[in-house]
Amino acid sequence: MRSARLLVQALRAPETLRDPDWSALIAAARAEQLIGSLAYRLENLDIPPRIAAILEAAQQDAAQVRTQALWEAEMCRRALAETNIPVVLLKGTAFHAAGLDASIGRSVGDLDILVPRDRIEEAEAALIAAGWERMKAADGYDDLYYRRWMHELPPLVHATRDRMIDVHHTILPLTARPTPDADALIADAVELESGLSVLSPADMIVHAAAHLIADGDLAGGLRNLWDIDRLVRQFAADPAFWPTLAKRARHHQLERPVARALRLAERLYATPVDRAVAGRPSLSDRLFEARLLARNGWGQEKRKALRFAFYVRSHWLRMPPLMLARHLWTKARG
Amino acid sequence: MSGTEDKAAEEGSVMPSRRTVLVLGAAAASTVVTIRPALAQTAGSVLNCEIPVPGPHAAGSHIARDGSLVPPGTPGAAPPLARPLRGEEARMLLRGSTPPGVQPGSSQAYANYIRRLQSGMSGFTCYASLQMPR
Amino acid sequence: MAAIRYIADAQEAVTVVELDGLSALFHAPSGITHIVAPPAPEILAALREGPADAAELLRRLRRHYEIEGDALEARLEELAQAGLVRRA
Amino acid sequence: MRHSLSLSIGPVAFRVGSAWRAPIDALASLYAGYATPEGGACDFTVRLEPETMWRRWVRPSVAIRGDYILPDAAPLPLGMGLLAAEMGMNLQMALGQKRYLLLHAASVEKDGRALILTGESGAGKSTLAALLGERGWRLMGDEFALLDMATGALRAFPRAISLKNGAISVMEREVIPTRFGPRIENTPKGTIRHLRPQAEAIARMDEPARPALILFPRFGEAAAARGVGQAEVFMRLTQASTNYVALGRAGFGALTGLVGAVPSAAIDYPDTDAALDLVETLWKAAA
Repeated sequence: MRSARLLVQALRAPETLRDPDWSALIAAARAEQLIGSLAYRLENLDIPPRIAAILEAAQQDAAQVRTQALWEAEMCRRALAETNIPVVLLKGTAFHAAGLDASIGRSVGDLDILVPRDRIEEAEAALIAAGWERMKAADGYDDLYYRRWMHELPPLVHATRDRMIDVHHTILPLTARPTPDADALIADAVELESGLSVLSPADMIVHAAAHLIADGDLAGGLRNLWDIDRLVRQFAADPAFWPTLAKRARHHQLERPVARALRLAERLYATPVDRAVAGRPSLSDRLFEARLLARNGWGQEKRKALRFAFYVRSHWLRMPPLMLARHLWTKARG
Repeated sequence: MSGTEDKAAEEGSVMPSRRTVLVLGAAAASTVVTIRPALAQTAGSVLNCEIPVPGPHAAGSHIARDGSLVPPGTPGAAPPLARPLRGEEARMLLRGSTPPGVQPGSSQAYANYIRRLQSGMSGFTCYASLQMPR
Repeated sequence: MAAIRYIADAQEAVTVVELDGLSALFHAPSGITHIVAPPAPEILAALREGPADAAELLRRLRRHYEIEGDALEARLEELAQAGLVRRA
Repeated sequence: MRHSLSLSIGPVAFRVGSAWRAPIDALASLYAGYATPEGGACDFTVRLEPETMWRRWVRPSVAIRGDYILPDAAPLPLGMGLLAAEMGMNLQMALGQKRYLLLHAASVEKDGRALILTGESGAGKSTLAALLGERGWRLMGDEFALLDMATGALRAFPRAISLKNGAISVMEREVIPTRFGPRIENTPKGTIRHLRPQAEAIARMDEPARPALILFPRFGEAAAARGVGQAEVFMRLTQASTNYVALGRAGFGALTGLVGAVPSAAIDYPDTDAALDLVETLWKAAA
């Protein structure tokens, strides 16, 4: 069995594991950044002592990752407090801050926040005043590219904590064909006790789907899909969730990525989905599934051609053809 | 104000006695050292790592004396290095000496470039691994 | 304009271990360790009485100490940078 | 992967896979007699693989990969495959070890008590530990010391000792030839030769020891020892640890506990005999 398949099984139905190849499972979980989530899913199961010790350490590590992520959010809040700019936490930090099931064992790398587009430069200045620094040369092509075409500032890194922050003003590059309504994302965000906000439940799913299906090459996609599984299972307890999700997905022009993400979550993690929103299975779902599972028992990525196809697709989605040519040309000329 | 003072006087037991001298120091002094993650000496000694100067994100740029990236032809700027620095060469530069094959006049620019490397940039983990406590 | 007021975390948020003259300080909300020298621990203790600006804090410190130097605001900003105190 | 080997070193188990046979053969011979992990379950996976597909055959170069990857790690020529495997194991420890507080330090044991030697590379801690390991001490490890955060005990991690340049001839005068690995010339760190620990150190690798003395050796000065303040010891050890920050409160408790309980000193030494004398003197004083 491909180890990615084993990882998916272990997350979906841990009780069905029968003397698996533990080293392969651990390698896949680490490669997919799901070791923390796996550690909590396998709690209370009868597993070999060495693996139990690894998973226990992974749980403790996840707790520390959570502390760090929440602290970065808090330091960002402090830095922006006097500007009164509304700050919406995104992705992993948002799950942790809102205490969602998706945060259990969830790894977090950078801090991602969403602010109104017309205040993004003010936010950047306040962050720089509070100790964050620009990472890339401020006069290079990359910087120009970011500012003109991307949905975020060039990343900033904190001078003493070495942690990165990505300041977004929307959730897809401006060049991508769908145009999500960033104002609505911010207007409907849910404020937390700290004063920071997170996206509304439906928007959170829309963002996760956009990130997975419409904005990347699906590398590391098993974790994003696991987020979607956990979020959907928790949010679907509210009867208004599915109709709201359908409406929001349409509003943000992301119906198809949302439907695709839901179908993939269903295929891999047996997520209960509303057929009216997820749509009928399509043949191409299999390609996506194969791409997500392209990892062997040593943690190596397999199926090079398929991965390359998705890589090209990710650029195609982000840029109109002429711009893609210009981008690749500028990169190549260095 | 007096109310606050009374309250504080009651709590005074947790504080040292009066007349102890407390030096607030100069504005530029530092009384807090934060422990940062140290990939440490370890990676430096156990790994074989490289620092491209400049990194691929700025290929073709020249390096000013302060380590910043400038367009080719800028007066006083050092040209890109033909091959990445090895850990030991980077360490020599940071100590102020010039490794073989590097123009002595350019070594300060390269050293400053390395010092300005930040997390996420090519070569950073290598640089981090060269940070030695003394 | 009103002077900046600062707040310190509650005592439980910080674990302190004395290391001959200096203090190792584990700050639970951030998971970060700091090594601090005087007057940082004294400022943190005085600030735990309640939010204060530099002038008020100086009054509190004077009750217990003979104060030398005038860089209290610099010390407070340093502690704020480290996340050990925050602006009210 | 085509070729592979699993290996227990103290409390840590590795699975090393390789696209070529030679590195695995070299590893198997250097680590003959080490235990195979029970049930095959391993802490870490190391992969030695070609940088690009054709590099398996054309000027083969070994990329060091695994569970944890350092993007700047440069590949090594296939002739240095054994070194690549060793670096790969070190890399997993440096980036992924979360069960123990990891100190970049050598350690040796006597009467259940451990001496920890730490300092920047080039300070000679490997050589000192190797020599002590031949002179009545049990070698616990020359590269990493693992502190058990629950008990405060030190765990052994007796890998093959990585001898560099001048240290090689020092040990060749001391130890029978069969305990050495191949001589690897022109590595990024000069010449390297691995030395198998004594059989007893391998047999007793699961025995922990109580930390009793911390020394910071420095080579090249007149013989001298000076006390080091606790704050400085603490600071130096956080910088000698790859995972201190990631371990949060548990790491803080373990390290402040170690610094509070164990005496320490910085030692300068002009030659290894002087160093060994200093160590024995300070050890007696600490007892």
